[in-house]
Amino acid sequence: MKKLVKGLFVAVLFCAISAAVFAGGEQEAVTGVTEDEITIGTFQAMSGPVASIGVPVANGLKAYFNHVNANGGIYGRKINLIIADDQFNPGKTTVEVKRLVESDGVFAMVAGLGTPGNLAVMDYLNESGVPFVYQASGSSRLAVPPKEFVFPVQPNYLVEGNVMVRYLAEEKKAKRIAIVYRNAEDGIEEYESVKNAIKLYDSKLVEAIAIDPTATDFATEINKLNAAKPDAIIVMLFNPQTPPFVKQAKQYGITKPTFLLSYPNAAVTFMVLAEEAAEDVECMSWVDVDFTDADFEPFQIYAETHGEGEIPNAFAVAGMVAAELFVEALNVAGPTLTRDSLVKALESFKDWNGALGKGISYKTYNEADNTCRLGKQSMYVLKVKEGVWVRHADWIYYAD
Amino acid sequence: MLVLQSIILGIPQGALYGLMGFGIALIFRSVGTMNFAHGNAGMVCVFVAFSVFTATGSIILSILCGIIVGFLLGVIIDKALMGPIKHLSHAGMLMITLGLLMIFEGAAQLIWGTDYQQFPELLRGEPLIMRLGENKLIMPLNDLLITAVAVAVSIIIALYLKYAKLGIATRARAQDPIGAKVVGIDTNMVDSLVWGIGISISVLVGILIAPKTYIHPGMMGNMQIYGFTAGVLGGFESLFGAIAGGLILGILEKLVGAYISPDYQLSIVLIIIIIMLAVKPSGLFGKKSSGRV
Amino acid sequence: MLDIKDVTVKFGGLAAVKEMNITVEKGKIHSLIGPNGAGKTTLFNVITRVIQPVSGRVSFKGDELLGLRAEDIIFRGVARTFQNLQLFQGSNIYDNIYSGWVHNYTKGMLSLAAGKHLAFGKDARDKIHAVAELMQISGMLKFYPAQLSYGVLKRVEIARALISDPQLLLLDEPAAGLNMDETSELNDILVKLNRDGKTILLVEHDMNLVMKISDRITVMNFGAKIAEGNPVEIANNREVIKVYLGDDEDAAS
Amino acid sequence: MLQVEDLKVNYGHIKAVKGISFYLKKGEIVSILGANGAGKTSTLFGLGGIVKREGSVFFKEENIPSSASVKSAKMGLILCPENRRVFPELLVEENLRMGSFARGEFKERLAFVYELFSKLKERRTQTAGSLSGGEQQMLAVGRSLMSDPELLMLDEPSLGLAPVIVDELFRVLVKLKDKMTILLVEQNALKALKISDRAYVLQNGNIVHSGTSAELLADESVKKAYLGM
Amino acid sequence: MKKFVYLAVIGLVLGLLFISESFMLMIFSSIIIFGIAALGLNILNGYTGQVSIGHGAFVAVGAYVTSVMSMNFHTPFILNILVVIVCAGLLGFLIGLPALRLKGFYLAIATMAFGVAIQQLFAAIHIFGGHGGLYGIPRLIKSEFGMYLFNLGFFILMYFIADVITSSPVGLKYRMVRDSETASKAYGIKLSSVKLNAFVVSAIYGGIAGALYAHTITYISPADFGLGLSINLLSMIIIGGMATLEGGLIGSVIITGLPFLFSRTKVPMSIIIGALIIIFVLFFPRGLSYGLKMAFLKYLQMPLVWFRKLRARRAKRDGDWVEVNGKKIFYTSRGEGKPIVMLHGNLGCGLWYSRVMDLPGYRTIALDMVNFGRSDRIKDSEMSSYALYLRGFIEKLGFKDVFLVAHSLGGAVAMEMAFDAPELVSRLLLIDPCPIDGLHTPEEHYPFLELYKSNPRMLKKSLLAIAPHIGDMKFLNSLTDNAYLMNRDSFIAHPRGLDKVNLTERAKSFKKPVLVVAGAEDILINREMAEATADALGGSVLILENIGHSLMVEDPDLFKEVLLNFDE
Repeated sequence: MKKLVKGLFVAVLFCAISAAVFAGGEQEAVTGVTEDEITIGTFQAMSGPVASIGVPVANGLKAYFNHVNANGGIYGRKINLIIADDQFNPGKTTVEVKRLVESDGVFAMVAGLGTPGNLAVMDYLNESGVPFVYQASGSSRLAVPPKEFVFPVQPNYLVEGNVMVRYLAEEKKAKRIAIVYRNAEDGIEEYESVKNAIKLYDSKLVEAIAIDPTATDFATEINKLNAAKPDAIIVMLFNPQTPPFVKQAKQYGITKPTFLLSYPNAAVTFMVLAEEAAEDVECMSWVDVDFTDADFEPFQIYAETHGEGEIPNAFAVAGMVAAELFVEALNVAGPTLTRDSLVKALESFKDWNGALGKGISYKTYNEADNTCRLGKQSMYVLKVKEGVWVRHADWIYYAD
Repeated sequence: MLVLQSIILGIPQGALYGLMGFGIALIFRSVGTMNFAHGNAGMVCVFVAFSVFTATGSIILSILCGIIVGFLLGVIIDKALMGPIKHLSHAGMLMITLGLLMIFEGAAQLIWGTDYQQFPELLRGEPLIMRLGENKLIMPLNDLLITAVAVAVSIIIALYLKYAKLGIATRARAQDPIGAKVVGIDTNMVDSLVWGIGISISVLVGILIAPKTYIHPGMMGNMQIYGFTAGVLGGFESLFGAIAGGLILGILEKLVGAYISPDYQLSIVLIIIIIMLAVKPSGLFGKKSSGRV
Repeated sequence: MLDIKDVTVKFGGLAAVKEMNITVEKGKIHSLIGPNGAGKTTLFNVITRVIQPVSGRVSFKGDELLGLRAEDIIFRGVARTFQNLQLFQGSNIYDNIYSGWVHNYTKGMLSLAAGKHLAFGKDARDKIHAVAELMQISGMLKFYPAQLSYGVLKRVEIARALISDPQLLLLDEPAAGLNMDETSELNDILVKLNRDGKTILLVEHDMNLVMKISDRITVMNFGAKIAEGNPVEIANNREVIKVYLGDDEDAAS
Repeated sequence: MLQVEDLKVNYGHIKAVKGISFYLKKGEIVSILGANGAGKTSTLFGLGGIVKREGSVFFKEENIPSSASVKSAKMGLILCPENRRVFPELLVEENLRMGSFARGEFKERLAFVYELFSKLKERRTQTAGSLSGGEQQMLAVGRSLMSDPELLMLDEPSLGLAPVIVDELFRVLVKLKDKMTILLVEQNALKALKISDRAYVLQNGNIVHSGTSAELLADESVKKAYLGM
Repeated sequence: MKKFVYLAVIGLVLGLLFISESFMLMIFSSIIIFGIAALGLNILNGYTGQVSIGHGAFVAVGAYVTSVMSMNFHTPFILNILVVIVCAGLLGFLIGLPALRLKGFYLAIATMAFGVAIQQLFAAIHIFGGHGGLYGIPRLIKSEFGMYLFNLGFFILMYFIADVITSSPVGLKYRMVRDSETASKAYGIKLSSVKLNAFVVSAIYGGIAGALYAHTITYISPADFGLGLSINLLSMIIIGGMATLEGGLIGSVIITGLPFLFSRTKVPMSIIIGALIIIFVLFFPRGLSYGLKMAFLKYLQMPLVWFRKLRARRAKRDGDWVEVNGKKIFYTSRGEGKPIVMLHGNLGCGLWYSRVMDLPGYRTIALDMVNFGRSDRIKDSEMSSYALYLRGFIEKLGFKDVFLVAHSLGGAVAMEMAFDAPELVSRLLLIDPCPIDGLHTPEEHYPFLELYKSNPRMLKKSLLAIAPHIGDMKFLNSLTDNAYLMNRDSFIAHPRGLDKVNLTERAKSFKKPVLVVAGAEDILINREMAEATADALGGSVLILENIGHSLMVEDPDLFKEVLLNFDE
């Protein structure tokens, strides 16, 4: 009996080892690309506290790719998008991205959401040679130092901080500037950038307050802010925190200074949550979209998938920008698609303008050139007028 | 000045912590279960209130619905889950409530999603501003309302427990369950009632903070931790200890935020609980260190 | 062997035990009886160091016990059982008996790496089997307390107390909850233990048992000793009868 | 008034009451005697619905199910439990008010109880926990009387009381005799027998003797049950 | 020791199976890592009974300490892990101190507060990366497979250590503290030192898990170690099984592994885990590990049972069938002369006498009673029914004055028949028979008897226990095979039936010679029982040293000698 068990055991072990050895044997010509399909992946917080961003980004991606597929795909290939839910938990992102690359065999990654998750997987993707186009994150570490297969699009927070100060100092003539920022990597990055940029001007940073990313009550912080008497306040907070912050600040009597929000807040959600406190608040933006124009073509594309009259919010638009850019790159890469040809195609972009994304450039990869993977470097300003975002100032560029 | 303003800011916040702790202490004292699902039970009902609000547009109706559903939820928890396990160990009850905590969170995610939902403030308008020379002290109207409601609710429940027949019966049941049975008090009914009231209070707290935190599945997480802290600080043995504990906590928190750093607010508060528990588990206002442990 | 001198215990101002004096002699079975609330268990708890008396002295073989903590008592050769079974429900009978011996393992965690516990366990095994044999529970060592009858569990308790080979055995109502047969078995066991040289202090309500096996009986009421003597003396003591049956004179009138 | 058949009470492994039957007629005082651990308290707990029991209990010709403490209290089957079990942090008057929770007109009964135990009236704004042992026992009895019991079950009312107070308590019991039926569990056997009509002797969960008080007083077996001789 | 080899081998095979899909290895690694943390929590919560819902803090400490050290100072892992052990242990000690005074809910609140406070502190301190956490933590081993093996190795080591601790006197002290503090004190246990010990050990487990986590996932943030993780760890041991070593790992498979199954659907995990916790606490408080063990004992060996049955049926046995009341009875007959009929005991068959069949001058007949061996099944399992069939059997074969030999349960049948029809019996040799007034089996043994039905290993062991000197294991094996031919219902029915036997009255009229033989080492029938039976029958007793319950299989020659002596 014992012998039998042992024998069986050895047999199983043998099978297992041979399976392991031969499993990787057969390789496709190009991973994720067949005659009629291109498989790509993305990771989004489809559940959990950040799902309010992840779900619209995914919706934007889906809408655009559906549209492309409905119109015959790209060189006859349909795009198959796999969305992995990482709940904004980088531990999960790592596993999910590995699963996409190794198990699902995706050709490329598009539009991963979140600074932590993107930072956690960028090196892995780069080393695996999987093109990673568009990160929904403003961290400068995605672009600097450059990574051959990682293509950021959004302006990073270094850029934003700089642009914000330039705008406030030059256009608004603000002398006393305050900043409140998320006490996290992204917030600190922007704070450092603001601190450096302000030296270029005749203005002063009168107060800098770090805010716990989980806080819901800002009374103490506002109290301090009030004491500093600023002319303008840079608010580097994200969705669940920005509206109550602005609301409470106004309640506590800070009505005069300009509130200038970071670009992730440029969405209708802000207006809905902040209600009348939203009025006159300004916000950075990098996607040039008039949300009141329902006939705008990308909105039509969005409505095809999500129903008549549905208008994408800023996050959905971000998803669509990513998809737009990626599809364009596929088109440029031509019918014989490889990862290298995709990279080449992207590197050929010079101040490219799509329907949504504008002014996007890359250069040929050179590890010494910190500007070869920068994507976009200019922004403009929106302002709330009677409950809608209205374009308020024109493109502003990074100031050295 | 900062001290005064911090204290003024701390009061409404503390009143909510106190109310939360009051609900937890009420259930714990009367029934003997420390309810770790207290916050999330309230959260689910706040979502219900929110749904009613979006459907009807009436704030009063939605709040009423939320509180009534909260009461029913409390009764259901008692009848369906706590009833069969009253004989179980404390660890068993603890785990059941932890399980509930997760189920409520998941259910809210499933039904209402993870978006932040807006719930209107009950009182709007210019905040109260007091000028003291150069400086001014500010108290928003809604915070004023929060404080008033918290105080009113505690007083109402205090009166109920002191004078109503069922209220006295609730206290009697807490002090001697067998004594309560022999005089013909339906202890099961009293337990359900206590659960109902307890959860209703949690719903009320949820509705009061909703304008600040917005409605979402994690809205009551920290609130519950503060509720426990308030209870520990004031002593679970006395209901009003919880209210006082909450107020102390609220003010302390704002002072820490103002003078040390907002980053350390929660940690310091929590370390206070541990020290408090180690040094005087009966709390600042508890009479004796024994009792239900 | 055990001397209790002028022990007074108060609970919130109320005296539960008043100036008690008891001397338990070596090799005897000494019983402590009295109605509910007489203070027997309180006195018991004083000896086992659960309660600190207000005044008085408790000495065992000349050593003062009152300075010790409850967990030190066993090291002095005093072992006890509990009225309402304090067995370790999550351990089998073997381990339950073992737990009466395990306090002798005082080495630290690192000794485990050196395997010191193995030899200890081996020694313990022989003791456990010997005690189990004595208490006639050898066949039950693998069972858990919840699987066994109350009578067996009572014997397990005594086995656990016996394994450390104590000089004084404190038994708290060993017969409570037993049926007639089990009580008579218990009777035999106690007599045998006593014959083997164990001194026993017994708190018990079952008067049949007490009268049969005790060498000496102390009767308590309202925290004080009201009588002491051998079983025959006690059975005929007017005070005792009054305590147990009520006011005799009243009844006669 | 009360008919009990084959009453059994178990606590897990332990069989506390092993199938006893007895009855009470209206207006009687009946004692249940026995040594500690004989199953007296368990019997009363079983009757009062505090613990689960087997066997049938008929009170006023109506079957009382197991664990129906509310129902039995409403019907007037009232237990005054061992160790007083008053509510220590409630005032004396609140304790009494709880006594009339299930039945009984509060004001009317309050007057009755205060008349019976004038001490309680003096102490009515004190918490029950601050009373002395004897006063607490009076409060416990008083609380039971608040519900206008038809059958009052008293569990060791003399426990831990000084003899003078015991005498006083028993005088009150005699006074109550014409108003209600009483089932008395007592350790003080001779005293109990003196005021009761009949008695049952419990030993190890079984009834070993029963009879009128006079018979039992003359019988040596009671002594044996207590002293084991 | 076997356990650890199995664990290693199963782990290795699983790893090899998924070697090409490194994300699966990563999931396995996570499962193993949280398994270590849960194992530690189980030492504290399961074994020592101290609730903790702040255990995530220790994992955090391990993760942060090793990350900061290796990222900033490039220290080797071995040094890191030592520092982690010290830090986590110290922290465990610190929270253990206030916890000494707390129990139940208060302890839960204190540990929860502790867990959240530590998490918040890490988030607030800049060197730990704030809320964003740390990333780019160096991997110890480049390949995912290597990292998995590393984690597996650690798990097995930690499992082994936990095994040593929990089965040592220290582990016993843990359990004592958990089950009764009063009794622990009375038996010399210093509660505070035992509790602190458990806190420290458990914290170290958490710390080590955290260190492995950091180097495996390479990214950590305070959010990973919050209340959620603490509750998850608790869920693992509840679902897996409290106070079991394997419980944590089993729980981790579900709590850590399951979410990856659902990551592409919209079902929130918390609802599933929450429901699982409640279901397990209410209905399966002993957890999955117990369930799996029972399933293993009950069902997994069923094929072996069928195999054994088949083998028993196929085995060659010479013999004949006789039909009695429509039921066929199988018997083996040997030799010629004076007839001896031999009856086997419970779980037996004629084969038990196969070593003693050769008796010159006698015709030995060993039968399989109905319900046993190759004979037919009947509906009930009563001794009286067996006696009726036995009588029919003897009459069918046309014997009168039979020499009846009976073993154990067969003894009850033989007596029953002999009292019914004394004319058929000349003398009675009873080998360790069922006592004249029945054999009581304690109620607690029945669940085990139930298990014998489907667990050949346990059955074999118990047969060995009643025939300790059998010597020949092959013979024991075939006896075990044949035991499974017995009616399945009889496994339980026989002990119940033997309990009811009472033949004392009827024995009085029996006048034939009787010898009761009993082994001194018999664990079922002791000397007193044998003597009582002999007394009731007016026979004599023979107690044999160095013999257990079954003389004829333990010492065949002695059996023959006894038999021949008795017949003279």
